Amino acid sequence: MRKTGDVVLDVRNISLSFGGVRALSDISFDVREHEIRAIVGPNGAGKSSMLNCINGVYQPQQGTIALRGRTFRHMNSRQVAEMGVARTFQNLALFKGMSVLDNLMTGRNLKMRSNLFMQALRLGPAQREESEQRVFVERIIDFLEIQPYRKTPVGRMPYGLQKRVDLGRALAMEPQLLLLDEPMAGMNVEEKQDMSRFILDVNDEFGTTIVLIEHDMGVVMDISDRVVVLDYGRKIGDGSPEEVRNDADVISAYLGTAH
Amino acid sequence: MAFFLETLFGGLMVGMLYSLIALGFVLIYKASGVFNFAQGAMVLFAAMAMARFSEWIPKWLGFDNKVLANVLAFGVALLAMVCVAWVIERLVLRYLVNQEHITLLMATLGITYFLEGFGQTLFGSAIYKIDVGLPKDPVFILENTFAGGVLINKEDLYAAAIAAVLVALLALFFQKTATGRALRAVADDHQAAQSIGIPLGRIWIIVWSVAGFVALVAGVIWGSKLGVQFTLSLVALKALPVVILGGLTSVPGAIIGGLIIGVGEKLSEIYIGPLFGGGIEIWFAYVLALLFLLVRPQGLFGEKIIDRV
Amino acid sequence: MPSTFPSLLLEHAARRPTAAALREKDFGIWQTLDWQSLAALVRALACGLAEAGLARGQHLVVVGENRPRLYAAMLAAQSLGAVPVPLYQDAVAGEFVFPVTNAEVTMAIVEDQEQVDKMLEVRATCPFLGRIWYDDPRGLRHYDEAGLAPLEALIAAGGAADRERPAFFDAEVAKTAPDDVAALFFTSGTTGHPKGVVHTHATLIDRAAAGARFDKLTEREEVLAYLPPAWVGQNIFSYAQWLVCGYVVNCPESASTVTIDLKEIGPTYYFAPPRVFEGLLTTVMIRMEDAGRIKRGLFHRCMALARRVGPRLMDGQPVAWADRLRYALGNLLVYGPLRNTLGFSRVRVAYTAGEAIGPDLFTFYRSIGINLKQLYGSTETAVFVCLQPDHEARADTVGVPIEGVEIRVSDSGEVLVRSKGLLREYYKNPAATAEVLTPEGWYHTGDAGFLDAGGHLKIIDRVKDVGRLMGGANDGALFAPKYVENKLKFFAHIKEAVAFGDKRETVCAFINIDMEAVGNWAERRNLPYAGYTDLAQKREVYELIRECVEKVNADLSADAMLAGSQISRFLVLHKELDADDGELTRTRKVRRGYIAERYRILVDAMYGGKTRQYVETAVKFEDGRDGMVAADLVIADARTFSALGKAA
Amino acid sequence: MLYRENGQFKASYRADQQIFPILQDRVAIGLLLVLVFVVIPLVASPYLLTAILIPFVILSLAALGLNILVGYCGQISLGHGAFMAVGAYAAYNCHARIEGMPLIASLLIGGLASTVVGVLFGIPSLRIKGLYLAVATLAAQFFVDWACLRLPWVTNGSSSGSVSVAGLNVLGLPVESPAQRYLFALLVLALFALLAKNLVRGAIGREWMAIRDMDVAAAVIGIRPVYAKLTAFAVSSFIVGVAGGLWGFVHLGSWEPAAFNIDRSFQLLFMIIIGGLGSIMGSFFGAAFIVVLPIVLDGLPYWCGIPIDTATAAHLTFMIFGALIVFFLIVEPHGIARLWSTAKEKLRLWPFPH
Repeated sequence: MRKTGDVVLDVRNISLSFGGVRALSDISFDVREHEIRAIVGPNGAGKSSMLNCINGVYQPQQGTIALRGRTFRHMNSRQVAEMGVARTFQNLALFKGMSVLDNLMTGRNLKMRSNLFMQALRLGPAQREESEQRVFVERIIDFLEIQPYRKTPVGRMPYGLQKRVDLGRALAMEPQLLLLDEPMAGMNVEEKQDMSRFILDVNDEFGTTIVLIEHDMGVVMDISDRVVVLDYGRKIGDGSPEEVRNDADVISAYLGTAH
Repeated sequence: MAFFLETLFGGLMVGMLYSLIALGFVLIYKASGVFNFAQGAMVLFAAMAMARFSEWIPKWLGFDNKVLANVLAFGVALLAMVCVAWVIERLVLRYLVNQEHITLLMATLGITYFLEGFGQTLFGSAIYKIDVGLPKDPVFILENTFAGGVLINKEDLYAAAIAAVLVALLALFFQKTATGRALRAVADDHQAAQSIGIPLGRIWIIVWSVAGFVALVAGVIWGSKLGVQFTLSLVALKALPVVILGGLTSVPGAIIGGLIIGVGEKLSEIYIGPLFGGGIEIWFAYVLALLFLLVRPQGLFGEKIIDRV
Repeated sequence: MPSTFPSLLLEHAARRPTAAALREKDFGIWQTLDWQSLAALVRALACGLAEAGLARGQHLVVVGENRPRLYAAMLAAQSLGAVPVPLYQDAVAGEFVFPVTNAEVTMAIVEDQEQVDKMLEVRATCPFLGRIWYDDPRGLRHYDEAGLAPLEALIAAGGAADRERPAFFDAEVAKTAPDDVAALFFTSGTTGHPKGVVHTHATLIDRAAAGARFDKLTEREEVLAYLPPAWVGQNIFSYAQWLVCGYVVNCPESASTVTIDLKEIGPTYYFAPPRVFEGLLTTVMIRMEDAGRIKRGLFHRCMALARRVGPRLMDGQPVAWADRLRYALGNLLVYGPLRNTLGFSRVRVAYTAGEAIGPDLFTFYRSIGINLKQLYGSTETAVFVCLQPDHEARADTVGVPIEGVEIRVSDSGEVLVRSKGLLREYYKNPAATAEVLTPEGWYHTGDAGFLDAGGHLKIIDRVKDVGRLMGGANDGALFAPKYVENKLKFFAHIKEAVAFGDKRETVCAFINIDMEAVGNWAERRNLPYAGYTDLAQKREVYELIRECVEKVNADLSADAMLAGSQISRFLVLHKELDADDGELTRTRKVRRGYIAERYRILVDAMYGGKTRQYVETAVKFEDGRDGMVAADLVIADARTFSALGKAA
Repeated sequence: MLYRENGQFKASYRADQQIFPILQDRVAIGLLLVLVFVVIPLVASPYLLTAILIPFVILSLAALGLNILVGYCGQISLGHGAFMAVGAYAAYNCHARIEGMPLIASLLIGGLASTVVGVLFGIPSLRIKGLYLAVATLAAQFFVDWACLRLPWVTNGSSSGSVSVAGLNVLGLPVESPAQRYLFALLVLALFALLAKNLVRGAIGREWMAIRDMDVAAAVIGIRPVYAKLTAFAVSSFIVGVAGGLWGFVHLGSWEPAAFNIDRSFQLLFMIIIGGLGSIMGSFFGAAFIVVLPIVLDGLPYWCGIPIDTATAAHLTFMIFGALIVFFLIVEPHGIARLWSTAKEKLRLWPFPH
């Protein structure tokens, strides 16, 4: 089993609402280094909203989030990204118009330094930078086994592979903390197996800490170290997969309704 | 002071007409999520139709009765606008359902050009007059309040009245009638509306027809005021800042916005304009709206936009 | 010319240090390794291996796809006078056990996790397999088995050792003599244990050079290495001849990108067994099916013209100028683009070998202007025995004996070969060696054949397979199963065939349908089916196959010698014959004897005159699981024809 | 069909990332350059140059600029005519007020002025999207129209904003004859096209497209919308500004604000819609289309022998443009450029359909 380190992400009493509608109320949980932390719960339980709070897309009304010691409530996505947090999206948020390569390269933009003019004139440094980043991106392409699609516009790829590209784009940021929003939604068994393998490999090869939202309880039980269970914006369970599986509220709220 | 009031009233009058056109935008935007850039062109087209038919019909039918001519012309023009609405739905909207706003906006740009070209091919491109017999003589009000009183153009009064009535009617139509409610449903979510069996196509035709009707009225009033000419479609562009100010989806917004813009630009023209060498009417409305946007992106009465991920 | 592979390497490194030696598509571009850096790599590896204790004459197993560093490993072993033993990367662990034990292999250099796992499995039974190095560390971070290390470690250690004893490497290379053993190839014999074929530097280089001279190969050739390096064919083309000629060998990015890589590289010298060409042709035809009517029309017109004119142009025969003109147009419209999309624009010489190739298939490629030729040879002969000269390619012969080769046909009709390229022996198997090598140095190919008028060798079948019918109408008639099977396999719809008849009255056959082709055929007739077994048993499919069988019978009847071999009954097998089930060799040759055993019940049913037979078969799935396939097979009769050849 | 790509493998990322990776394309482009730079100036008639080619070249440049904003960054603008005006008048001021100001310098300063205005009106794009932004840019259009008419110092005191320039030269070489003016404009276009291409295939280009395709995702991977959008506005309006300068100096020679009114803005927008949003090549196609079509429509009736008066022709042009816009938005939202690239793909795969 993976050995997990000390707390890297600590979510304290987060509450979020949209014009009166409560999405999250008083959620707290922590994530330890190198672990795979799952957030489960029925649709509309506020799972995605939770991620959106963590990486600064939404601003929670109350509560704080501590990321590697730095505590904040309002932080914009840029800052979060700079602190090594990457994220994938539930319903593919790829850059449709761009090739796989460019999608991944975009993930490297934070690492790129050359300015507008150097790029316009394609001066040495800019050119070199492109190539350097390309090398890194190619490693990811290799890692995710999507070599044949390198230059295909993502729009034209099968759904399962698009999910992989989404993961790849996140990996391109060399994240310490990776937020995965239903990475296996709408996949067939085989694709799910591949994806779980990739997630485990990422966690294992790069030692990336992973927060994972997933519907498929089976997968969650298999690959996650600890699980948070949300229901209607409330936290109703937290612990190892076994504990959660046997928790009464969880069973009634979620497993009962699971398909 | 009297002068100020006169300007104020003038502004309100113009504003009322702005709101009238703006209403067209709002209607269509609510129902089909289309930011109908062509509203201006529709006004122009309607006005031309009105103007020309009121000349032609008597010739064709060989009678000489202004009122009758106008009534018939109005009817025909209205019919024309309905056809336009129908064609637009058939040939454009149904193929662009659920496209991005930008795409739709550009599509309406295309429609604008087509309508302008088409209108001028049909009705010619000279300046035409519309005379629906609105009295033109000025009146003085509040004579006992100010020396000399406040001069107001009667025509404007009528126009404003008509506009006001129309606005009220539309507001009612939206809030009360079944179609109105259906329209609002459609606006909120196309698929959902379809799924509960609201016939999108028909709704859109209705809405665009209504918008056409509004355009016609606006066209008639403007036309009889300034004469029917190409610039009309530019004047109609003024409705854009109005809706922005009022909020794209709000009927009352359109009205208030119209008044604010109308008054604002008149006053500014008189009191600030000279500092810049005048003529600031052209842009004042837009810049006003723009500045306002920075403070409140969704406009006065618009709903807040949340990005879902 | 230098006489060992290491010395060849050093010579290239000295003469053209910065010329490209190997390319591998990796991380999206063709990473190029020039001769001097290759030499440096080999040097490091060699020193490392020596440090690890690899001694002269010992064996080093090399398993994996074509990867530059695996090639370097083979060279490294050879420079120490040790012997690389390439094994098939797609073999299951069990199949490694014999070679490893037989050659007392103590060290292995493998490609990746998959191979490492197999090796560790093997090690359970062969504890002396002490050291294993892997090229690709993916997924191996947590392996802590003893003696397992990444190749980098070996290279690093080697580098250090080399700095200590700079003279060591060159001394070792110098010590290596042409007659030292250069490589050990295990031939997947159709029966029993595989045999280790021992080749020296001299034998391999001699043949490689002869072949190179025959086709005037230069150092400017480009070769794509995509077949198992353990197979002598690939090994000769992308290793022996590579070092002899000094051309560039390109390694594809992954199995799934071979077609793309082929297109990018555009090899000038190409080699593939018939099944590869067959697969290509099938995809061409299928893709053309989706084309618009006009385009398809154009395509078929052009192909018709090509069939008529192309081969004659290829053979340098006179062609009417009108036809030349038409062909030129076709070349602009179809052949050229087709060659481009297939990746053959630059092919100067292309060879096929291993099994007989269908005439249609063969002419297709020649007709679109690809210089496809056949050659004859085997692991034991270091491949090059007979080659077809340009302009003399035929579908039914395998070419003329090339320089340094003598050919004799024994009284039993067996082809005997003598050349400098023959194997030295079968490793630790004198008996087998004696069987095939006469004291006068003749090698028994085991093939029945003859030299035709034009001096071209024509192979009928394996001698041991050529049998005789017994009793019945054609008593004593010659029965050449392979010949028959090939004729069947030449139909796109038939993937494999197994014919029986030796010592029997009539000939019967098992048929394997080609899933892709027949599946496509079924879809176009919208004939629903639930997987292979179901499709195989469709009545329509049987009709389809029956036609093929009867066509075969028809032209068998034309040849007096073989008229007896006409097929009277056949059945379509419920499962694909599979190497994992031992039914095929790794080179996809049918193991007739084994199949006859395994499916005795079916054979008996056919000769017993039954019309149906229920059968259950154990199968091994790709993921290694075992399973059962059961079906109730139909047995069909086929029309046979009276032998025209026979004089009444 | 014409492509022979075997053996064109890439051994370095530089080679892999070049603009035209395929040899045959490089050859074609080479020939094209020879044609436009050498052959055309020698053979083209003054009419062809002044009436078609020069406008085409300059409008291509403008369309290119607009395409960066709309096509690549997804920010609509109805005010780019205004940015052309800013470019033209700013350049004019340099030219008129500062003695011996080199032409190129004036044009570049024009571009810079336009950049400033562009960024100014681009700022709202940080708060507002799509439709709202359209109005914001419209504000720019009307404001600038007005400024050019009413603010004397903008037009160097000339009445009603009509100004003129003469005796242009670059580094002593005259830019007078049609051929000279054509070559000068073409040179500028080629240069900017190259720079633009470099930008859109580089990091910044990816940021723009990311914002366009999925702004939230873009933000999450650390792209600052502010920076991306404003750079897009800046680059876009700079190029358009220069184009404006060229339009005034090289094409018109003497002009008034009307040359850059809202119809110009629409015209530019139409060019990129028809030509192809998010495609450098598309900008050229679009410009060519918009320049040539009216001329054809004017000419056609005569050639067919059914002469119609120019007014009607103009109206027809309007209708056809309108119809085409809608047509393209519905049938091929990526415009002619996409048709082109599909055709090219077909050629590469020939004889296979896919």
